[in-house]
Amino acid sequence: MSPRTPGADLPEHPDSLWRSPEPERSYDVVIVGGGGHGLATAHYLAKNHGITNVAVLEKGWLAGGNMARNTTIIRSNYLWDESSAIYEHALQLWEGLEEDLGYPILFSQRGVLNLAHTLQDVRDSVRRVEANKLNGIDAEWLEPDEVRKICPVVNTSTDIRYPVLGATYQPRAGIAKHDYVAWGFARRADEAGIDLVQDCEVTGFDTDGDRVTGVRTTRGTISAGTVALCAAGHTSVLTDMLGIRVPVQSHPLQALVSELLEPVHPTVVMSNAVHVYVSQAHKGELVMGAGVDSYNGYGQRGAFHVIERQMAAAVELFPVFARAHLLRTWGGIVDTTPDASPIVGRTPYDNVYLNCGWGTGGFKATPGIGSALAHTIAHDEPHPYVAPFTLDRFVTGALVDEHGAAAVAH
Amino acid sequence: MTSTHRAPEGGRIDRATTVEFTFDGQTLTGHPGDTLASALLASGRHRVATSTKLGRPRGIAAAWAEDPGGLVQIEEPFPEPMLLATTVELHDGLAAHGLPGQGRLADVPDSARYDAVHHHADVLVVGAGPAGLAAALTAARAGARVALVDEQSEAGGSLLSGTDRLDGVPALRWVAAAVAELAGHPEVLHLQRTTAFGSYDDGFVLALERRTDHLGAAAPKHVSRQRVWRIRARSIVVATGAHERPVVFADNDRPGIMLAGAARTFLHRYGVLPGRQAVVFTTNDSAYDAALDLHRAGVRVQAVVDARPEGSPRRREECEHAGIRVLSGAVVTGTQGVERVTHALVAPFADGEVGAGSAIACDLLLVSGGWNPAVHLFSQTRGRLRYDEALGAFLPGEQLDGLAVTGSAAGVFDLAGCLADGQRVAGAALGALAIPPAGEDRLPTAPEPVVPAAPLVLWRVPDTSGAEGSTSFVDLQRDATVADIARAVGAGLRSIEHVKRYTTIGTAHDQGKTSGVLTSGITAELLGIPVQDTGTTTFRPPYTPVAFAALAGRDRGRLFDPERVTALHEWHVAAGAVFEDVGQWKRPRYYPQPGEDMEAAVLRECAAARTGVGVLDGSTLGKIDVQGPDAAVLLDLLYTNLMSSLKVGSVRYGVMCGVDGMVIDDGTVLRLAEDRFLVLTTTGGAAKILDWMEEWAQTEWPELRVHCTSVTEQWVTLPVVGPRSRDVVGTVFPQVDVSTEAFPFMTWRDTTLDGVPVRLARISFSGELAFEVYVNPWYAVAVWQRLLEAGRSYGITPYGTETMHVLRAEKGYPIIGQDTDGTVTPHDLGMAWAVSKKKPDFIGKRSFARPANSDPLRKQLVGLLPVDRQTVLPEGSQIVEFLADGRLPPPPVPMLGHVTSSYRSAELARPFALALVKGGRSRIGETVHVPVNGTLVPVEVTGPVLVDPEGARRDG
Amino acid sequence: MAELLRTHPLEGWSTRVERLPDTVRITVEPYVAMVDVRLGAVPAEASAALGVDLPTTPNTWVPAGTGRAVWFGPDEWLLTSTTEAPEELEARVRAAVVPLGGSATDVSAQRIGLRLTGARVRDVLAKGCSIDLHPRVFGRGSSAQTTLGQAGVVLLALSDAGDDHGVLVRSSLAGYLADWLLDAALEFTTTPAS
Amino acid sequence: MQLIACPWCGPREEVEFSYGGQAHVPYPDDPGALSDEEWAHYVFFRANPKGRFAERWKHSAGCRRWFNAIRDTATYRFERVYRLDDPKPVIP
Repeated sequence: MSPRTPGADLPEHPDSLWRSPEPERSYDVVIVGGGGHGLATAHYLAKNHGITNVAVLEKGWLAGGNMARNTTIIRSNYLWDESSAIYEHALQLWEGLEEDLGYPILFSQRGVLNLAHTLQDVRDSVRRVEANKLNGIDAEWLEPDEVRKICPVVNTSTDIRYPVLGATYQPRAGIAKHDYVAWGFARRADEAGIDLVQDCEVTGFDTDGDRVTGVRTTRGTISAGTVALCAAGHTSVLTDMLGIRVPVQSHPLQALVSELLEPVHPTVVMSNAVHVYVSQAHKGELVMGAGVDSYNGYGQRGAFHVIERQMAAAVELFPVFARAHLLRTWGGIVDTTPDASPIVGRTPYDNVYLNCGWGTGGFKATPGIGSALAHTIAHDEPHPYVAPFTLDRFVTGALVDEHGAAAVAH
Repeated sequence: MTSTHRAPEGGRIDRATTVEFTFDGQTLTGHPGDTLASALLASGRHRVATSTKLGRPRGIAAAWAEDPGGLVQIEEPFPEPMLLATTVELHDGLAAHGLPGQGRLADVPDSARYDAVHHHADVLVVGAGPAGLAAALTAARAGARVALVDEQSEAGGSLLSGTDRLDGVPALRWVAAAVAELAGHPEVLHLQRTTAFGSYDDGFVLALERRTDHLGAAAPKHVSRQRVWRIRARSIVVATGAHERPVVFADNDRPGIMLAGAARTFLHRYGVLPGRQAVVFTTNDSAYDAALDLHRAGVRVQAVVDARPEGSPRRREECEHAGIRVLSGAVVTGTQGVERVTHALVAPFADGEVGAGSAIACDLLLVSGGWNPAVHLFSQTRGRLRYDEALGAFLPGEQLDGLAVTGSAAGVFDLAGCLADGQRVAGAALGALAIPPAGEDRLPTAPEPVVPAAPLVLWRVPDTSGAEGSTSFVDLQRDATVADIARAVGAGLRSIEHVKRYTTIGTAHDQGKTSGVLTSGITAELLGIPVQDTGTTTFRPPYTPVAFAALAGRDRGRLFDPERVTALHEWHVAAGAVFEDVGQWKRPRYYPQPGEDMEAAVLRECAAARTGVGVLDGSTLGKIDVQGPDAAVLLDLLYTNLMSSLKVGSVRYGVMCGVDGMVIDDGTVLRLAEDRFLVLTTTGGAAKILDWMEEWAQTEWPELRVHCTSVTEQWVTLPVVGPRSRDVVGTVFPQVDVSTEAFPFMTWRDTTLDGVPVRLARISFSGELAFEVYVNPWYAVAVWQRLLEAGRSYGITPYGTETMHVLRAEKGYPIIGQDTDGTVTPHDLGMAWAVSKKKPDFIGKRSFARPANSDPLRKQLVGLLPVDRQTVLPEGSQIVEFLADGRLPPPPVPMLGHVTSSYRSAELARPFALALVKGGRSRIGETVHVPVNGTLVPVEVTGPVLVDPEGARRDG
Repeated sequence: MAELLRTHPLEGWSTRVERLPDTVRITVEPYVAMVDVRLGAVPAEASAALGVDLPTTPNTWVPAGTGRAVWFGPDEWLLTSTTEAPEELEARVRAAVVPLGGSATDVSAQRIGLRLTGARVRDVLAKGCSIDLHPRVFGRGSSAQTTLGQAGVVLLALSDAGDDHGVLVRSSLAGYLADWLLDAALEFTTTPAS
Repeated sequence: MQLIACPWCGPREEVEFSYGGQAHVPYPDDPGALSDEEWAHYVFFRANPKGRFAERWKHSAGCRRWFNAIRDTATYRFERVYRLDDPKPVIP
């Protein structure tokens, strides 16, 4: 897998993508949410388990939520064993995904730098690198001069407010083109006979004891053998309909792009202390994001002061960005959990699976969670990769607390 | 090259002054008042750029921000990527070149200044065209606080591009008078060169003012180059005008093809003839003005091609009177020419069918497909748009509170209507704000409007070229065509968002200003559904691109994030301290003497504290004054241990947990009186813990009579540490009996120094005999110097945070946030003794009883001693089981925990570490391995307290 | 009794501040005693004991002896005095309010005062203060706890013309704020400092 | 950036405030009497509606007072702001 040159033009999409079928009245599996996770789950249900009597219900347009709004960073260098296992599983699938999907997803393993700016950042970074190495994940700690070699535009001078003290580096990490990924999964699922049903909002559920028997939608009631909820920021809207309590909060998260620029930024840089993350996408635009807005919000927009602060951080860390231009800003809805790890697995309903709480990790997990959730549905048994992420952990206290490693969010 | 295409007269340029600029390496001239685009056109140059994907020549196609063609890279005075030639004001020394698609960033930092200003207005008017000026005048005359912003270099809007008259004289005289009148109102802020680029909640509009760009090298360095105005308006009037829209046909992208209205702008505003031989292709009446004006200016107008079957009888008559041929029921089906259009291919058009055509020679092809109101700010404010079938455009579809759209942005296209509507909208805004209108609010009289012939909504001309739409460009910047939209629809896409992503239309520099509505129209046509159902993609801020640095403003360099310093900072700097960032604080990390590295300095500082006396600036510790009859009750609820039993005059260490039972902070508590405590927090925890205490006190237990006040900066805290600390403190504060008996450990005493109150506390974070000195920072320097003087004979040594850390780690005292990570309970830290069993409840208590808390494999704080007595384990290192063969098994390797703190100890004469280890306390005495740079370092697990475990030293 | 030397965080700034034009004058006002007062309600005896009617209108201040009483919250005020020592002020106020269920805390060194005068002061403040400082809205007697640049401040309107403002800032942030103000005022200086 | 009306200080910019999540979630009277599940719900589980939400805010950069608000999480519009000792308003 050779990294593509930034600036290369985008490959064409295929001439045929998916049908727009009328929903059937019954499916073996109904996936609620036609974003990356829902589409990937559909693909792997068909590919790995031969389950194709499946519908993916999308209230808007396919992959129009967070999948269309994220900053496309892919990495697996998480702190805890449970997290790094599922993200590394995903990363390995990413490495073969272009072939699997027959779609040019522009997966570019250009590496990710997580900068450290304080002594505690350094400790946290070394801790994570050492844990990654023992888990077989490519990771290294770089001194500032090595950071400069990989990304020369990073300001590594020592007289800035928060000098770069070093960075963790995962060479296999990178970016991909989000729409292409989603459409690749959608096309494969559609080819397998799975119905991708757009403009189909779930309005309620019919239940019978411990089972959900039907999914009520704006396009009629659909009965389902198994229901998988893959609604990301809108998860609570669905679980409220089912009367399931889930410790998820939905927050706005903004991102932005610049105009197309000649290649200046060969990798992905993330900084927690100065708070910005940046990559230069294939066409040449700088893609950036920052922290979540503090309040709950489903508005797919945030406050502009967050963008201004992010710009200050960008110019501080990358002085040459001063006259790059902000071209477009937008927002998504991230579903966050108390321990910054996802919730995947069983619910109080026997035939309903939950997949939510990915926070800022959803995109990079896409193939990993898709395959693990498909396995879970097919075998009616949580796949080992998702087993630690039960809803029950909040009761027992066995959290997978990625806040502690908070040097890396996103 | 001379200005071959400059009209002999007219335009708002300063013809008396000539400025020289460079484009694509060629030296050209123009005049102040020109844009780069107008100067290029005046030189006969249409072609500016080469398209990004297909490499096709592209030229200037509009006169302002909606131009999809003329992207340039600025090189001088400072490199700036991707601007539109139409919006770059000309100045001496400007150097630019056309862009093939990617801009180039400077490789040196930008030294220009940028800033932001908050502004408050009763009425903000965006756009100083006729409607906006009328609105601003009405509001200003009523005495309202008015802000008027306009993106052009001068006011007038569409009036700058035409020959309108008001009160029988040129309309620009009224503009000048209006501007002068506004300048006379003290409460009016009128900004030109200022683009309102984003509209947000509650009347918040962001506008970018380009303050010095037009001055070139003469721009003053101490004035910001660009300024972001953060305008909070009680009422907003959007008078942003409309963008002309092209009609799509084959080879519609050649240089020399331009929007009809733009040609008028170039003629009237800049005195430029954009061509010598023109064909005008239109679907509506407005383009006839361009044809007639150009004709009058000496351009040979070959034909007006009007797609409407009947055209416009009245306008036809005007043209025929002028000798201009009008072809009604005809369209332009294609063009010829490479570097520049040479022919327009014109054919009859009826019922959607194109007949046989002919070529008409031209070097300028003007196009008008109608007008799209600039509804960006309205839409950004989440106003709903409605599709107007007659105009073929999206218009504001609802009333918003506090934001009104007027003029052509609201679909009002005649001058009299714009003036009246601007006045009406401003009047309504004043009414809503309860500001009485002025008695006199006269507007000039515009000629009676003539009702235009109905426009034809035509998105594209059927492609008869054989290219099947592949040269019919919808988005010139993305090289996206009708064929691309057709492919997208053919691939199964139904949503306009999918079509946008498939084709990339609207994602380039212009964000779809001309292409967006075309795409909706063409997509709807291909899908056979109404345009209203297709809708538009979302209008996202910013309206036009904004430089990162402008948004960063002054929050750069020193001002990026505040530095907090203690009262002794200057002393530390003078003493050569190396600083550490702790949150926003600058703390001395160590004080190297000449020739010393950190290790040597820290070993020296540690030795001084353990064997003589050291002194630390501990002022950054958070301090909270907790007062009131129920102060002790609150502390009992928030600390894991009992604070109510603390005696006045005494000190107790305490731990706080979150409701989840995890440690969030620790520190000492001084009971100052029955109803008063001084709570000390960690440096990083100061703000967080005050918030925490206030949250509980206000929201949960408002009945408690207790108040918390930050006093972090009210007291400097100076720990004097070491066996000789008693001598030093006793010398400086002779009124205090510093003997162990009179002043026991964990007590405090008040005294004075030259009349200034001082508090002393027997608190030790090192295990040594130690006194903390608290004094008002006004006297910090004086007290610090007294301590140093008194300690000179004992070799008193100032030490920094690094030594503080070594000393505390040797005693096994954890640092919250370093030795904990939000997953650690007091029990994990070996502090069960600090968890009250008497109190019925405190924050976190219930969580201790959760199943995961009784897991024997929980990580616990222990000490580690590298067996080789040499290796300083890197902090963060992971710990694995002892591996007899000295080799790591293949991954995944189970991990036992990690090193949280690690230092070289002068006292122990060996390195040591603290670590969180699974079941750590049960492993004391075992050997485990730590991988360090590829080798496994054997380490012995010990208890966390490595120096003076019996605590013999604390009393000296 | 020997005087113990006093210093304040902006000792080193005087020469830079002196270069400012009359339109933006910055004066450091250090060593003012200040006490944070809490009192659930403001009974008449509190006013009598304190010698000032504590303002109950949010975001206002009133003169109080040689100092001021500034509204900080529905049950919180800042009392200042330019003549009393910090500990004297705290003791006096504590004696007055503790019997009424209140509390008082010496915060003299928590903040340092700056005074900004001149015709351009509002323009300087507007570069980092989001609240409306127009004299119609923020005339003499107005106060606000808000943010200036990235520093929390207390703003006091000292004139009706909007050309005289008091600014209280956390002592540790005084250097930042002084830097920020000088930078903000740069465009109003005729000969910009290097 | 929104204006939020502090019940005491009046409208101020959003950046002056900090967010406190769902309102009206009282600390349990006797945490020791709760099951692990009930306790977990108090500690970790908060409502997350799309639409009106009663939530807590603090005017951190101003008077430092907590207050409650009814805000629509879809539009972000504040419909009511009320003091902690006010009952939760009923909005038709």
